[in-house]
Amino acid sequence: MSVSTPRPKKVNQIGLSRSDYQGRPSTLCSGCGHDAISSQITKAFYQMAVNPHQVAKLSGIGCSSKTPTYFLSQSHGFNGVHGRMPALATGALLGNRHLVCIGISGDGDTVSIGLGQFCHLLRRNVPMIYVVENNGVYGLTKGQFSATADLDSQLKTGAVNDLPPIDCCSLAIEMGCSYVARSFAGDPKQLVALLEGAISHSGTAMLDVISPCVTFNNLDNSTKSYKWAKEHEELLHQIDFIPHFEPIEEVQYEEGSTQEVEMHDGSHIRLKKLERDYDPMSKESALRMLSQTRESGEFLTGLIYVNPTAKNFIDLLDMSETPLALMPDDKVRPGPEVLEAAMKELM
Amino acid sequence: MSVSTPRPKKVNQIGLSRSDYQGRPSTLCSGCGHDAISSQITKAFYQMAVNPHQVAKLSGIGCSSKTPTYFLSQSHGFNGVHGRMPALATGALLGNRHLVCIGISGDGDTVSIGLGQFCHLLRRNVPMIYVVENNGVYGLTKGQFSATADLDSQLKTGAVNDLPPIDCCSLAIEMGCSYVARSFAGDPKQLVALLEGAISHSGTAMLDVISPCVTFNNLDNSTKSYKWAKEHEELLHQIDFIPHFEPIEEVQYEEGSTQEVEMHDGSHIRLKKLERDYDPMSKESALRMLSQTRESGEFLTGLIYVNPTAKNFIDLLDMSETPLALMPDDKVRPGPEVLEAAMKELM
Amino acid sequence: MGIQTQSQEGLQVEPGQEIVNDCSIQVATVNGSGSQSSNNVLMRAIFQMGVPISGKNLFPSNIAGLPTWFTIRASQAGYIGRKEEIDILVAMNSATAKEDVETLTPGRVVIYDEKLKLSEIRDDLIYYPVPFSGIAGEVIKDIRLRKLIANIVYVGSTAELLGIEMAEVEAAIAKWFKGKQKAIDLNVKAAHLGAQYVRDHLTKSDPFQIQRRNKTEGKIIIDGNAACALGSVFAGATVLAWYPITPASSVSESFADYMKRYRIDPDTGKATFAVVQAEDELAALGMAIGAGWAGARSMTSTSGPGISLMSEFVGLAYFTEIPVVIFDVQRTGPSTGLPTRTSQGDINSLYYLSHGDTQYVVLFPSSMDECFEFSVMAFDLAERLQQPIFVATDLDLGMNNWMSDPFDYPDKPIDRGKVLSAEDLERVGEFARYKDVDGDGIPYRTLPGTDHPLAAYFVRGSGHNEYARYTERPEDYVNLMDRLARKMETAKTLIPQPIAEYQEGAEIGIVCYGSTDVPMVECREQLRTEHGIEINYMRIRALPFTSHLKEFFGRCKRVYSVEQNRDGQMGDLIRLEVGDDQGKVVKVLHYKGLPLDARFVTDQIMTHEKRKDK
Amino acid sequence: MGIQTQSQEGLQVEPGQEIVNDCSIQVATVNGSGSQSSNNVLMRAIFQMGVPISGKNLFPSNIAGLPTWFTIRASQAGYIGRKEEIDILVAMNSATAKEDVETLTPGRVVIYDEKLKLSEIRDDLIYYPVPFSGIAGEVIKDIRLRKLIANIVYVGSTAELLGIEMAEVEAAIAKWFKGKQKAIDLNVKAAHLGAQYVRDHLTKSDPFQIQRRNKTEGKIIIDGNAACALGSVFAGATVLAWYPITPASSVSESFADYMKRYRIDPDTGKATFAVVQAEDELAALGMAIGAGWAGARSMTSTSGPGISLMSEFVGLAYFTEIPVVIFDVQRTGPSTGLPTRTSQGDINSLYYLSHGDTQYVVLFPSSMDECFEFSVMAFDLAERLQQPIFVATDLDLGMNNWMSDPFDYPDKPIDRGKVLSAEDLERVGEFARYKDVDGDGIPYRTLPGTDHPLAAYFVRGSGHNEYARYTERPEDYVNLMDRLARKMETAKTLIPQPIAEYQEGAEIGIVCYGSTDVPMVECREQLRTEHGIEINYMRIRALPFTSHLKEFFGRCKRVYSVEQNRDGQMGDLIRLEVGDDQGKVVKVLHYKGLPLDARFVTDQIMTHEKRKDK
Ligand SMILES: Cc1ncc(C[n+]2csc(CCOP(=O)(O)OP(=O)(O)O)c2C)c(N)n1
Ligand SMILES: Cc1ncc(C[n+]2csc(CCOP(=O)(O)OP(=O)(O)O)c2C)c(N)n1
Ligand code: SF4
Ligand code: SF4
Ligand SMILES: [Mg+2]
Ligand SMILES: [Mg+2]
Repeated sequence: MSVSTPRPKKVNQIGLSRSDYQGRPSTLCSGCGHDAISSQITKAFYQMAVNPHQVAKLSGIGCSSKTPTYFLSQSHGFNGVHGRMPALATGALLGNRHLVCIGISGDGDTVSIGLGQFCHLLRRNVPMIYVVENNGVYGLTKGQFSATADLDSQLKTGAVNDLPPIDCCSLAIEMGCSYVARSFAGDPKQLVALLEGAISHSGTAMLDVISPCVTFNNLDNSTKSYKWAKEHEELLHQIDFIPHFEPIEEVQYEEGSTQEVEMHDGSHIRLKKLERDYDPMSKESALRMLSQTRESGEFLTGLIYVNPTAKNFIDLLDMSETPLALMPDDKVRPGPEVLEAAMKELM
Repeated sequence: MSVSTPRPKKVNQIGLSRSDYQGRPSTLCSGCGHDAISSQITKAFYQMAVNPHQVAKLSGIGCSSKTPTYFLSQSHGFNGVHGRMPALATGALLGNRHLVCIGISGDGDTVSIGLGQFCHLLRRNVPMIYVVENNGVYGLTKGQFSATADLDSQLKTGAVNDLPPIDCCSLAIEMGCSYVARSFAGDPKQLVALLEGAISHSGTAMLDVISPCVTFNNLDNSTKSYKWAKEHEELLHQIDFIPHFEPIEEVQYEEGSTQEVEMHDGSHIRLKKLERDYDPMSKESALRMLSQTRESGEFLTGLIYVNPTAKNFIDLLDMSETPLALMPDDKVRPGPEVLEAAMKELM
Repeated sequence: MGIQTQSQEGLQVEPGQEIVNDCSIQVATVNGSGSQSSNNVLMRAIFQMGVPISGKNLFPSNIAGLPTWFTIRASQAGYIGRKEEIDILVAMNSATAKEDVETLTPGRVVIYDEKLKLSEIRDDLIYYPVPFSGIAGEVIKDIRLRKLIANIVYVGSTAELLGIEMAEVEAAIAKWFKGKQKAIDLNVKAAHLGAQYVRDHLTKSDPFQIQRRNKTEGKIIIDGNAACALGSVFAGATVLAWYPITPASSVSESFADYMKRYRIDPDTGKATFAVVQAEDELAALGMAIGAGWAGARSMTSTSGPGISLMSEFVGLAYFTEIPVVIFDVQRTGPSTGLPTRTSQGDINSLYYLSHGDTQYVVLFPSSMDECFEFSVMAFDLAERLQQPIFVATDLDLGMNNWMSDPFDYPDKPIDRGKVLSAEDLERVGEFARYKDVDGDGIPYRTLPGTDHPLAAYFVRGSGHNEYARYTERPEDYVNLMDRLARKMETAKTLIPQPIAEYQEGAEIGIVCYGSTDVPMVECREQLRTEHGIEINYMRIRALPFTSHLKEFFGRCKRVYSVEQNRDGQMGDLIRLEVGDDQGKVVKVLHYKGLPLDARFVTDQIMTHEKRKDK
Repeated sequence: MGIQTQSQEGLQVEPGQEIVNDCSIQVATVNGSGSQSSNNVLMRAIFQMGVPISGKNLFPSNIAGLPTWFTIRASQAGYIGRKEEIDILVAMNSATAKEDVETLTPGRVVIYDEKLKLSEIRDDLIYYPVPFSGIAGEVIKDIRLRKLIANIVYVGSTAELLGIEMAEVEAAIAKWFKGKQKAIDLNVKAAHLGAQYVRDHLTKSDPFQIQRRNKTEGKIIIDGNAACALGSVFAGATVLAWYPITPASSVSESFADYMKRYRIDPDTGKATFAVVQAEDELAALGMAIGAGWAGARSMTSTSGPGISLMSEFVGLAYFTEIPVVIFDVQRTGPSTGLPTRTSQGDINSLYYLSHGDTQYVVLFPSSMDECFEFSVMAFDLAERLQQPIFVATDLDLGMNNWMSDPFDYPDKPIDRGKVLSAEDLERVGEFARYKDVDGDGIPYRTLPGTDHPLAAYFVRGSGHNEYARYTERPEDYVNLMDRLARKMETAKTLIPQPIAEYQEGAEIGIVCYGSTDVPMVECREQLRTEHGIEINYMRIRALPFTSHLKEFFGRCKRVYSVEQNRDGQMGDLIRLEVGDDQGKVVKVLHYKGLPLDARFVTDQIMTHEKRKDK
């Protein structure tokens, strides 16, 4: 642990080194997209200088859901049951509103068995990061199609998918999610920026990250393979993230070439326009863009929709600042006079 | 039953009278929107001359889910468990592909506990009618908000809803539903046309029918009340349905004033344009229109989206014409030689 | 006068004999007709006369328009169980009036709306026709309101016939309509007219009387769901996640109401609680578990179908050792079953819930004060044992009206169990989440957010060793499972012990739990007075069993295990526990969906006793 | 020569003594390394030598890179249970090699990759170092393929050392790589080089031998999941709805494969089946129930967590009487538990699943032919009884390799149960869905779509009377529940009866079920030969119990109930059933997650026997 080991040169805002954010060794297949995501999560939390002790990392069941063991060893982890992480995470935040919560799930965990809870989590805008490590397949059960597999996409087993995919991003927007992004395990630079943005967001931040399953779903004609994703990835914009504790340097960009989104915690997301002229703060254009690219078969990544000011579930409940878990007894057990009064009413 | 009772004058294509489609007396509150829907269902099946013995009517749990008892007494009914009707209906159709299947559900049954199954049913395009009797509240459990209650909408209990509603129609389109309509229990003419269209549709036909709960959610400031719905209802178009067994009379409409949709079974849906110029065969415009009216607080009814040629789940499975339930034994139990061969391979 | 002896042959009374403070009054109406207020007023009026009462509502599983029966039992002997025989029928529902009248035994009383012409049905009853709606019409013109008012008219008439003081009726009305003066005046007026009519047009010819006593001084009337909610409030529960279901909804709804009143922090004006209506029961329990993990005192309430849906999550909490309290207000299963009927059918489900080797602590309150007390205790047990704790009541306890002594304020401080703070960690210098440090099977835990390098651990529903690391090693698994079993042994020292009452020379025993206990006082009285049989009585208050059960069996020749399900679920658990004494168990099973009545049990026992004698 | 007597002290053999056809070979590799083919080839080669074998794969709950152990037991005595002691270790995994070697008992054999230098660890073992990867390098250059080939090299070496004929190795390779000539040639070449190396560089100094016998003539090798799938195919199952879960997935996947081959209608080219991968277990069972209602023979397969999720729906099927078959391939719980470890922990869950009073027929196959036979039977029972039927196997039966006689073609025609067609309705002229016409508790049903005015009825999970109408009447409910109980009585006459083997003068009994039966032949042999104890043996094949169990207890002084869970779940059900004999039950519980081995049971029994003697 950082304090006991000689402090390495490079440390973050709160004096912790990158290694303080590392996890235990992965037991996933070498080359698995999920491992790439884990290291970006490590990096993002390090760079954002989040106190790991304050972090709650939760997951469902699946190869993806194993990954919370592989990052942030100093954080509190909960590997729950299949498809039900949203409920556990919601409850954890009810119990302690100050937890920085990140949930990891797979496409099967999220849109097959977990679809209902996923939608209701988004609808409540529970303040957490929700990462879908999307490989279009059930990895841990050895390669059956999940509900995100694209039509006609083919598995190593030869099976061809004949049902339309569920698009996590458009579904999330439909459900009122306030931070919706798509990325690719093979695009670390963008992914880490999107994760940092997610950390600084006050509501649910849903990241749909294409994360190839090298063992079961990495054929070139699979839309969830490295090759396909690399070849088809199109950046919606170039993303830079400026954390709240760093000064925003005063660079001059040509009129309209960039857009700055100020996040809840004072951080900024700077979007440099590429081909498209895209405004991630409009639901309608987000949905239109998603359906168009779905038709055209493009694989578009970036910050698809954000509403930095949406009220989150905890605010809605108007709870005390003190986490409920830490309420002193005298705050949670009313006095004898209260019971007496209640009894009187019933006499 | 029709054959035993003296045949009344008026009969339909298959010689059955309206009474042959009646159900048992309702036990719902008098004035409940659900009862209004039941009578339109009765009417639609009568007018479409569906053989009631071939009909399977299923539901979940709720006041709405009780209604299958109140129509089509000669049809086979299944009142299952809460939120799981889609699975039962899907299974029933796998067992007997020739069943004409109608599922009745409530907003709680569909988008609270049943959200996951609802979405997966739509995604599979299971050939059935799915009616959401949408009152924004849990009637049978005495008036708690459901996930379709509009923001700030108020219950009789005084409770005010503070979570965004789930829009069954845009969600259905997002999930790939091939027939999406919205109607109002207080608009029998439109409702019966939409139901007839649904009967003639070959995939999942989802009808989101606003159906006021007079006991718990009928305050004038509830968007699910009779008053509000009546005052705010806006017709997307005027709908006429021409069943396949009736000639399409050759009326001349002025250019572009009407649109005809030919359904799977040869029936036609004729849409007469009103204010809007709206094409129900475009997903994108459907989604746009829904989000716009959601913003503007309009209550838009009509056929929102239809794709009459979408492949349904039964076709996808490439099943025999003979219902699996009725397969003769010699078709389902391979002969001894087959077992022997299988054993040989394992030696 | 004195306790009447009931029997199917009808009422045996000498002419002129009075039956004082011992009758059951059944009001037959339709639901949604607003009879709730008048039923309650009548019940309270008797209660305020100092006569013990209980009120049971038999209602359909729909919202309005179907038959509903509200039964008030007045008993100065303090019998508050259901009684099969109805003494006084108030027939307000034309749809059921005929059948209601036919099921009465001879000599009983029928108060009814003139229009119904019930006296023609049979001539061995005492009839009091009253033009309820007519009288209501005098009070109010509005047709809809008239219906409501007609109800309060029968209260007046009935009160007059039974000798209930109008002052008490007025007081009861005032209490129900808290301060709504207009409503109060209307209802008082109607009640008086109802009484007036009786005085003017009818002469009393039945033996039933209500006379003032002092047996309800300082008592309260409450339903079990409210009592459980109140208990949870004083247990310091902070997170409730629930999904509506009859008959459990009012546990959560009352809790929410109480919280809004009592648990807004005066300093900040903010809530010291969170109540979430989840999308279903899986999510409800999941949220409660998440909150329990985070360190909040969390709960959910449900009934049978919800218990089934919670199976997977409960197993997770058992295996990962997360505190959570689950209220199961049992209704009649299987499946949707009879949602508005009572039962004790979930015993096996609760005790063995979820796949694999699992076992849970289940508490069985059988009175209002136990609903309160056990609810408080449940949260201490959950955090002490780091396990899901079930509080099992049923529709009868949960939704009916019960008289009770006021609840005692918790005498013990809140027990948060074995939680290590950052300071503790600093002091002890090591932490193994799943290590049995104290030998009681209960490990120590830290709460997420604890700011100490040693605090973090990883919860997983898969195999884990003492350090909460993933493992598939046989010895780790066995070690874990054995400790979990040990924990159940520790639980036995913490849960409420059964209550045993031994009678001099009694050879026959009765074992009960939950609401089944209610009619047992009366039942044992019947066995004593009618058959001269003394009974050793044991009331089980929790699972797992403790030594007392075996001891009880040691002192009985035969033990009748009485419960409200088909399969005698608790009876079998008892048989497993008592080993060689299992042959002593005789099951008495009541599974009609109606609350248990003493007579049923007495008859069952006597039939069996007689059979044995032959 | 002859059966070796195993013991922790290690191998007792006189110099030069041979141990023929009685050894267990453990291959330690990492998963995802393609060792599956070579392990299978080695096993098959021995099998083809006419020596009975069993192959057990101990694998981690991940996809690649973690330790995996494949154990082949060769036993001409026909013992196919697990054996604790490993005789021959093939150490291919550097990560575990040291520990693997350390756990061997003295005198055992280690075949390993030279590089690992294992001989340094201890000196009481027999070592055979072979440069596997080196040799593989001679066959193929590609590094990735070389890994795979290295595996087949150890097959050659091991075969050579044990005296397995290369011809059989070649045959096994050919069978595995069905027609893929290039692969076949590569592997054959590698195997030969592996053998060659042994001939050239090593001298055999261990006693283990494989010699040709004729004990496997005409036998098959299969896993239980495939056997259940095949049974379902020949049962005429038409609808499968499932959700993937280890270790049950391959029931459904094999079923789907078989269906594609055997159940495409030759006349139409269309499928006479439907297989749906549902979104979760709730939906999977829901679809199966819907199909069962429609009249199709439907099924689902799952494991513990899925069983918990299916609780609510199973109760619906029980209460509405809809046929459906549910395969539970048990794994180690609670919760996610050890997904790749075996267990019999779901007995309580299955028997009492869902809230309210419920009980089910559960079948317990304990061999491959019973997996097949019971699967066929399950569909007949489901439709005959109109109930969900559970077929309970476990990971050991389901996923491991078993030798078996070929399966017999079903001798009975398909029994669709009591279904009324339109013609029947026309004839009988009346229909009450839930009426006990025949007195066996089983009513008649019609199928949706039956074109007759009398055919339609309304299924509901709420209260229903004989005509399937909604009801809340106590007498209707009691009537229904009693009939459902009666149906279980009828079930007892239809389910497979237990198998009892009585020994002359035996006083001690053993009761088993499912995979626990496998090592019992060996266990009883050990008790006889090593301790002179004769055993009465009973193998339970289904729940509910039938009279045979009581009879068995009547003939035993003491009965050891052996099963693979912590709580002795079946043992308790047995105690409930045998009443006053319950004291005879002694539980022997094995819950390490590993398949049960005979020695464990023998030791447990003897410890208890000795304790008793004192
Ligand atoms: C209730 C339940 N059903 C099924 C399983 C088996 N199971 C484990 S992981 C998994 C799917 C995982 O797929 P995904 O979420 O996409 O994760 P991935 O392995 O692809 O990363 C399934 C079905 C389970 N653990 N629990
Ligand atoms: C598993 C389960 N949970 C809860 C319930 C209780 N319950 C019955 S109906 C219902 C909600 C019905 O609401 P909705 O679907 O909108 O139907 P409505 O009564 O409004 O027509 C609930 C929660 C149940 N029957 N089963
Ligand atoms: S199976 Fe696929 S998803 Fe799972 S670890 Fe391997 S590569 Fe990753
Ligand atoms: S409660 Fe509401 S939904 Fe239910 S029947 Fe009455 S009006 Fe209809
Ligand atoms: Mg996946
Ligand atoms: Mg509703």
